[in-house]
Amino acid sequence: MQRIRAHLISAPSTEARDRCRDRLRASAVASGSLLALALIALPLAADAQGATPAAQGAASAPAASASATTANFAPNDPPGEWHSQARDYANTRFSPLADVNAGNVSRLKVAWTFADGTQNGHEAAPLVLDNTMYLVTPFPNISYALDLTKAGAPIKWSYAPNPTPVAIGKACCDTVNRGGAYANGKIIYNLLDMHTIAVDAKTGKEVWRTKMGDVTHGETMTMAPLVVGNKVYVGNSGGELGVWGWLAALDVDTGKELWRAYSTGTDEQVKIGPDFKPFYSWMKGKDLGKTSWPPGMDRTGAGSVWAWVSYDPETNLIYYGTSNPSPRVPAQRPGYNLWTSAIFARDATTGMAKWAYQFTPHDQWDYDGVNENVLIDVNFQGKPRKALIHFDRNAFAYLMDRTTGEVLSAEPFAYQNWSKGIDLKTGMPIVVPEMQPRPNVKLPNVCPPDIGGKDWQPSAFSPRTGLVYAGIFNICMDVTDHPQSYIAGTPYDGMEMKRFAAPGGNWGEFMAWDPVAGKKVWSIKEKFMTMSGALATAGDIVFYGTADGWFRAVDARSGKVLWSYKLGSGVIGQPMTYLGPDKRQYVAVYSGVGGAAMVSSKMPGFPPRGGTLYVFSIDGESPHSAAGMLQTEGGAAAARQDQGMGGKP
Amino acid sequence: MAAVLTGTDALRVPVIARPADDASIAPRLDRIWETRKGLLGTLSSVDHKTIGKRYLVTAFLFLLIGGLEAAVMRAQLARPNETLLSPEQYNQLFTMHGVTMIFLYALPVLSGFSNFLWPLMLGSRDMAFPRLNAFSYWLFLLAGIFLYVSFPIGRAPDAGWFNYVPYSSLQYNPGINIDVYALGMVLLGLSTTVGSINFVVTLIRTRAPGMSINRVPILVWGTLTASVGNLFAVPAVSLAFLMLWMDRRFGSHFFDVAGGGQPLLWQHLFWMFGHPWVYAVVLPAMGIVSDGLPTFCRRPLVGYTAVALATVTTMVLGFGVWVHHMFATGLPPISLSFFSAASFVIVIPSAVAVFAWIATIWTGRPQFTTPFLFFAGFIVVFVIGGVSGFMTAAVPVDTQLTDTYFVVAHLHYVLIGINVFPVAGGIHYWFPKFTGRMMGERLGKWSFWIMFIGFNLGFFPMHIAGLLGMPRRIYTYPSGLGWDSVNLVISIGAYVFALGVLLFVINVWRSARHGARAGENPWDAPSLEWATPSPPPAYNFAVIPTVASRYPLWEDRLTGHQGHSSTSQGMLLDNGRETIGTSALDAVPDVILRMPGDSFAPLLLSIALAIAFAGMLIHSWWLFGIAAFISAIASIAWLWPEARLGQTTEIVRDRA
Amino acid sequence: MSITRRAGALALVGAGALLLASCGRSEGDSTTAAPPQASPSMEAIAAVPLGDLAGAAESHLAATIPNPYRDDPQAAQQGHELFVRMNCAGCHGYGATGGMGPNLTDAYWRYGGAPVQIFKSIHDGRPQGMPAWNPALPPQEIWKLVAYIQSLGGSYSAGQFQASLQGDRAGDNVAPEVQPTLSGAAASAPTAKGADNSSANAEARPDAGGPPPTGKP
Amino acid sequence: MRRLSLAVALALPIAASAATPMSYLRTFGPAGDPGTALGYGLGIVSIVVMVVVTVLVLAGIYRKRPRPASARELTVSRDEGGLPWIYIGVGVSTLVLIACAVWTMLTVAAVAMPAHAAGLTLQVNAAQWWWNVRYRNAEPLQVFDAPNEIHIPVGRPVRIELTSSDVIHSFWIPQLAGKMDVIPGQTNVTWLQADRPGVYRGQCGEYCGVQHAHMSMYVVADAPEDYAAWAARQRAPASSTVAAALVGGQQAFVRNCGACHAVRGTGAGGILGPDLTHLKSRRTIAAGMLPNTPGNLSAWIANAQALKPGCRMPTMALSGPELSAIVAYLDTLH
Repeated sequence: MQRIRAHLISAPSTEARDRCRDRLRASAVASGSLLALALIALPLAADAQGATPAAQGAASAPAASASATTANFAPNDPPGEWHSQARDYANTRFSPLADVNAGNVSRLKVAWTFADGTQNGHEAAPLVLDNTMYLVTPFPNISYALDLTKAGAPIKWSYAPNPTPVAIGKACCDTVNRGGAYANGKIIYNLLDMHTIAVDAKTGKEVWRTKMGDVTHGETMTMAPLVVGNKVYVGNSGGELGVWGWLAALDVDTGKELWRAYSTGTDEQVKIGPDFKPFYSWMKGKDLGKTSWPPGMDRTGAGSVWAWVSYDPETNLIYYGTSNPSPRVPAQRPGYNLWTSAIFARDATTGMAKWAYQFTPHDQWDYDGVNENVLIDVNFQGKPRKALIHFDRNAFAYLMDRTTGEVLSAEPFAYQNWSKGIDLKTGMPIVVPEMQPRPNVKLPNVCPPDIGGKDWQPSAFSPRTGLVYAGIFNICMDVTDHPQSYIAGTPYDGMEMKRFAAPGGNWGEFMAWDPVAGKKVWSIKEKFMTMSGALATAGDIVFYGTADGWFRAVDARSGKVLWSYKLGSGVIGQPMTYLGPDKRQYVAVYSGVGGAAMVSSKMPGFPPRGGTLYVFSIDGESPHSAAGMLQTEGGAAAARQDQGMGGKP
Repeated sequence: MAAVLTGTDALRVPVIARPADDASIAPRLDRIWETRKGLLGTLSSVDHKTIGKRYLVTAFLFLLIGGLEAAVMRAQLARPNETLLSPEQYNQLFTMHGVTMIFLYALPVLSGFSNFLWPLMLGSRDMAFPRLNAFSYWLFLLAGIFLYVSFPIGRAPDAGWFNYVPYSSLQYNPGINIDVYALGMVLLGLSTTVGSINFVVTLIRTRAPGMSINRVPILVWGTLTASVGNLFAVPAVSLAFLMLWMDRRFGSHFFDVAGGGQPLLWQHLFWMFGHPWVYAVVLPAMGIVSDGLPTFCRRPLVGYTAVALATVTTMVLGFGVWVHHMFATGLPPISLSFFSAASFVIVIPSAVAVFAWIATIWTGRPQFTTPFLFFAGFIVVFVIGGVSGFMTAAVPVDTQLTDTYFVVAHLHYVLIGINVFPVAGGIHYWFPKFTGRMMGERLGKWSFWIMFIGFNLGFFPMHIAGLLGMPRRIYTYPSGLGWDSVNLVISIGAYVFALGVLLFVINVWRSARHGARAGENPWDAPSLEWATPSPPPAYNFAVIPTVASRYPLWEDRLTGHQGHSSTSQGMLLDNGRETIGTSALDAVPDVILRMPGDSFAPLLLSIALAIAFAGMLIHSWWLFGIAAFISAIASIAWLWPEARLGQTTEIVRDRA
Repeated sequence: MSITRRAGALALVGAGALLLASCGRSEGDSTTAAPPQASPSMEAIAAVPLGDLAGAAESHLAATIPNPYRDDPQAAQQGHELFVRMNCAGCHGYGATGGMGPNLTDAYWRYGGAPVQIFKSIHDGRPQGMPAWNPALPPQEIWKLVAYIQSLGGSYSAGQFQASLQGDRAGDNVAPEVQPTLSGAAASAPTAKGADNSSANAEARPDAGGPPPTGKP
Repeated sequence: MRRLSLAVALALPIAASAATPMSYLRTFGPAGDPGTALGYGLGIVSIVVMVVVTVLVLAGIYRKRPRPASARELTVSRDEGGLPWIYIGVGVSTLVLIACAVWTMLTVAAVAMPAHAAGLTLQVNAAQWWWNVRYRNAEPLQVFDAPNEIHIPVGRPVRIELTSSDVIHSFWIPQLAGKMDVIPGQTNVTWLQADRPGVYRGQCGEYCGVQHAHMSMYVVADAPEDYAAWAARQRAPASSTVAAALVGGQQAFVRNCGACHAVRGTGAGGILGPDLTHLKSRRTIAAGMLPNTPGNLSAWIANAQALKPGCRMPTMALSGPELSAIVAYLDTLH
């Protein structure tokens, strides 16, 4: 058993060994249904609830010396603060705080919690600045400011924007929100009903509100905006409802829209100009966003932008991915369907595209290309490269040169059987013919499923280990395509799916990936999907959560689980860490299962919904962590009593 | 033929008697074999002659019902854009027309002939399994009623007799229409199978001593071949219908594309049964002609051996041609070519039969009786149907002809031509034996000519409609495609033909009451059944006849045979219901068969099975359970060993 | 011989009559043509209030409008086809067990589970994103969708208009004070609540309605 | 053999003219001609056999014979004679059959594949009771759908891939080629070619439900340049700017019909029914059942079930003015 598992997750190999592995996997899958059932039972029994799962994989010596892979951590916010979801433009999610380390991480306790009163998927991370924590909830998208200086972080102000309930019926995958961003004294975030708003950080009053689209046509907004300089970059979601995907830039102070770049359509609509130089020839040509579609279908071709935008200050380029083409039934839209399931590099100021690369041409399985692009500088095959690492939904980890769009390496990081690999010369995936679904005929055992080898949950990079840490899936599906009519405001996808665990029986996995070598260093198997963001800290600790509610801290180098804590509901939020007014390091994460994790909601042991923020510190200490008695003018006595009862720092 | 006498009764010497000398034989045999009078006797009778007549009457009843359905369809198709019927009504009608004619008339009517005539022709007192014979009729009657049970509430099967999936699957036909058809066909399949078993064993074991295999009439060869064919073909279609019913009601995916099933599997299974079945419904009829025509040509059939072997060859090849019904389904051309070649080859045995009949007429001296007219008219219609079939055997031509009215013309020429005409002639010919009276010759000739002219006027233009591109199974057609006048002619012809059939039925009805009394052998025919009184007594033969040639009653006028057939002297076998069992090839007597008496078990078992299938139809499992239990009881009662029937008496064959 | 011939004649006459009678009454052609029973007028449907929302007048109108296709298996099958082809499956799931939209197979109905209430939910749309299908689907097509949903077993029968709003289930225990005199008990309500149980099919108790899941067709 | 069969064809009373559009006594393309010639060959053999047998039977019955001594007397004294009839008859039949079988195999080979590769590929999807035709092209933007009326360039082979989305149908244009069944779950491939410009009618050949009778289609063979012009027009979306008077009609159309029918360029995107972007460019509506006139169109929309009972088009609950507005708008979709 050990040998097979080792083999499955062993390092990538030459073409021949690839084929051999595929054959082994194919035979494993072929006899796999019985085997898989046994395997599911096996881990279930063995993995007693909450026991820290053993870290599999080669706990070999720490990876290459820390110095090789680095990243630019602009805008270098103060180490104790957290101004945007990814903490920096490069999307590294690395915190320089090192107070929590392997030694004391096991003493982490709950300092305080905050329930925001909503029950849908909590995918956001809190923001912290000026000793204030800012939160954004899923629908109805209420924003809160909590005063960290006071005991129990009471609410400073809260703002309810009241988005229309129609949006509830148009949000494909739960009425979620991936968080806000702080800029120029304002908290900027998107409402589900296609509005972007800015709220004054001090007073909680609305500064501006911009309508970006018509929710009744099936468009919604769930992404976290990225603010660079005076521009706010936002995009729409609704790949399932046949929307026309775009990324727009708004002025940070007035909210006016400066420009909007569509993902499909003519070059003018997609803002492709003369200096657009895609690396691969099959993406060169005029109006490819229109000619790669049957007539008229590009206007309802999706390519929506609903996840992460990264920015490279040196080249002034922003990088983001586009969603799957619509409808999901490939037979209805012959052609490559550019620029869906692709990555764009655009000039941050003008929005003109510099280069683009399509991860899955003519996508047939709903593999969006929206996952985060972590900008790292690597030493690849002897030459220093300004690169980016992108774990795509099609289960391939792409290391790309972020200046030219060249694919340096593309290795599968999760179990997949839709492709024989990516041809690095042409950048095209080699599709397995039998894996192409035909209308009205069930195609069994397609891996990865529609939610991919990894979904939007962001990975983290640690310059100290040079590794990227990410929660991934181990799932397959039976799929049946039903050709769909386009009826505005109704789903335009047509994929009927039944998902089940891939060989190994575990639905999720948390792994460390060496971007240069293109292989998995260690991985932790989880019974449920690991759909939370990852957080890497200078203390060489990496935090992540699981869909059934475990919040774990692991050693960044060895992958050994050092600490686990069971939260109230499943974790699909993004952990973050900050420095409190008492200069103590706190780690915060939302618990509130929802979103795509609901795919396994029928499995026994799946947690109920929830909406609580947990903040941890060493020994649970927090400012005046005493009983928070009423402070009266002559309250010295009360304050003293505070001291008396408080635990020793 | 001396039998060795031993002490015990184990070896019993059958008494050789001459009925003429001992007047007490006839009444004694009568008392043994006569069925009780009244309703109880009717329901429990196992006399092959009663069952034969019931088959004939019930089959003719279904023929008339099918004819009515056809009449209504032709009224709808007489003019373009006719609105007499809604599409659903038309689809139910054309399906029930097909099902009724092919399943409830074509084979049952031939079973009627064979049940009545075989024991008489073979010189036996009854079929090998008398109770099984009764059971096959009752089950056929109940299956017929079962198939019509949903007709009055407008939910009759409506996917054609071929019932192609996926139109007949639950998604496109959610009502009980198709369940009625599927379960009804499995029930009917039971009846056909047991009937076929009965015929095969009767042929092998109960022929009169001396009647070797090359001396049996061609009707016996025809029915034997049809029965052996059914034993192999009917299971295929029963399996197909069972799989369809499970697909519809229990979520299996045999034919369901979404679940990985194959629609073409149904077509293969259906036509593997379909083609042997259409040969099964024509070979006995050709046998009727081969036995009836020589009588009216005053000479034995030309090439008896050739015709007998041709009959068998037709059925054997019949199992190898089924894909010619599927030339347009996109199967690879190479496999279509094999089946096309096989379909060409299968014409040869039929050519043998045709030229044998022509030679019999040419070298004989025809007597212009009504049966002769039917048999002669049959030959012409047979050849027209045969050659239109020959045209569809060519793949490129068939991709134009298939599913058009050309094929409708072909199938009516072969089914009416080769089944209805010989049956009409056969009824005229054996009417004296059935009822003891002759059928009216004048009305007979009128009914023949009206049927013949009406048939050709009605169905030949269908070839033209087919060539003009009119597809099958359309409830109406737009004007201006050149189909209007040809359809009007077809409708008129169909009504004339219906008039002819009506005249025939009237002739049967009147002759049964007022027809002239017929003697033993009104037509001076050669075969053994004409040596019994008209109508024959319950025991058929006072003594078991011995046969010495192919034409027992013409031995005085033909040379070239040793010894003399005799019906005046033979084994008496009056110790209860007995007949003689003989060896397979040379019919040497080797056992005295004790035959079971009248019994209610067959009727009870049929009713129980029908109720069980009704329970399955309406998914009431307690009803099914009870009925299944009763069936078990009935079967046990049926098969309960009776000392009286113990086969203890063996005749040791004389080794001299 | 004579018995069988007389039986044959009788059967022939009977069969002929049977055949002609059936031609007239054949209603097998109810496929997508007009529904077998008369379709209710749109005014009657419009008069059915959304339900006893806060402040809305208590519904006393006879809301027992049955589905005109209620026992036609063809309609339920075509309703299923419409459910997939009109993108309903995209929100409510391919087995109608819920997704973006609510689960339609259980007995929990936010806007009422009686056939006419389901019809109105489809016809007029609902606040949380359910589009109004009124112009795109004519009434008899919507009734087919309702027939399909009824075949899933979660909906209430036509007469259980009140029960579906109040979440009453078959065989649930009824507190003494709401015993059968319920129809008159709500003295405070000006209009007798019982009016609505004058429905054609005599359900045992007006409000603690019969089993919500209607029998499989 | 070809000249003989053609001569016979002309002799036959049913001349292949416009009066019988579905007759395959004359075909106009290499996919059908070899089969037609073979058909005539086998037809002639059949007629000859019929005549010969009828003559033999009649002659056999009415030929002169010596009067028999008595009615009982048989015509032979031994069970023999007449066998030569069988040997000769069956011998000749067998020779004829073998010849026909060989000719058939040659014809099967001739019509299996077109002489040279087909330039145009059509993906024909049969659904209960109409045909959708997708004109495939290497360039995705050149791909377009047009229902029921198939246009092909004259003189060039066209490859046809057949798929079904429900039951078994059969694609059959009698005057161009034999029929090919459309089986759900698999893709059957056939081909046809029109040597003469013109309109060829076709109809579904396999029983497929209540409206099997009204599931017809037309193949229009155009000169290559006319075909290219027609295809270009079909690719263009419907003009989104509509005359003021028709805006009401367009909106009513998108509202009422957009869920099932598509008109590219407007919000209507339904694929359950035929694509109506260029409805007026077609000769017929309702799968070839009615000529495409405004009168027929409004009758069809108002009560489709009356004209084609059981078809999937529901009877729309439209008021008079709404109906005429929609028909007026549809009239502009050339």
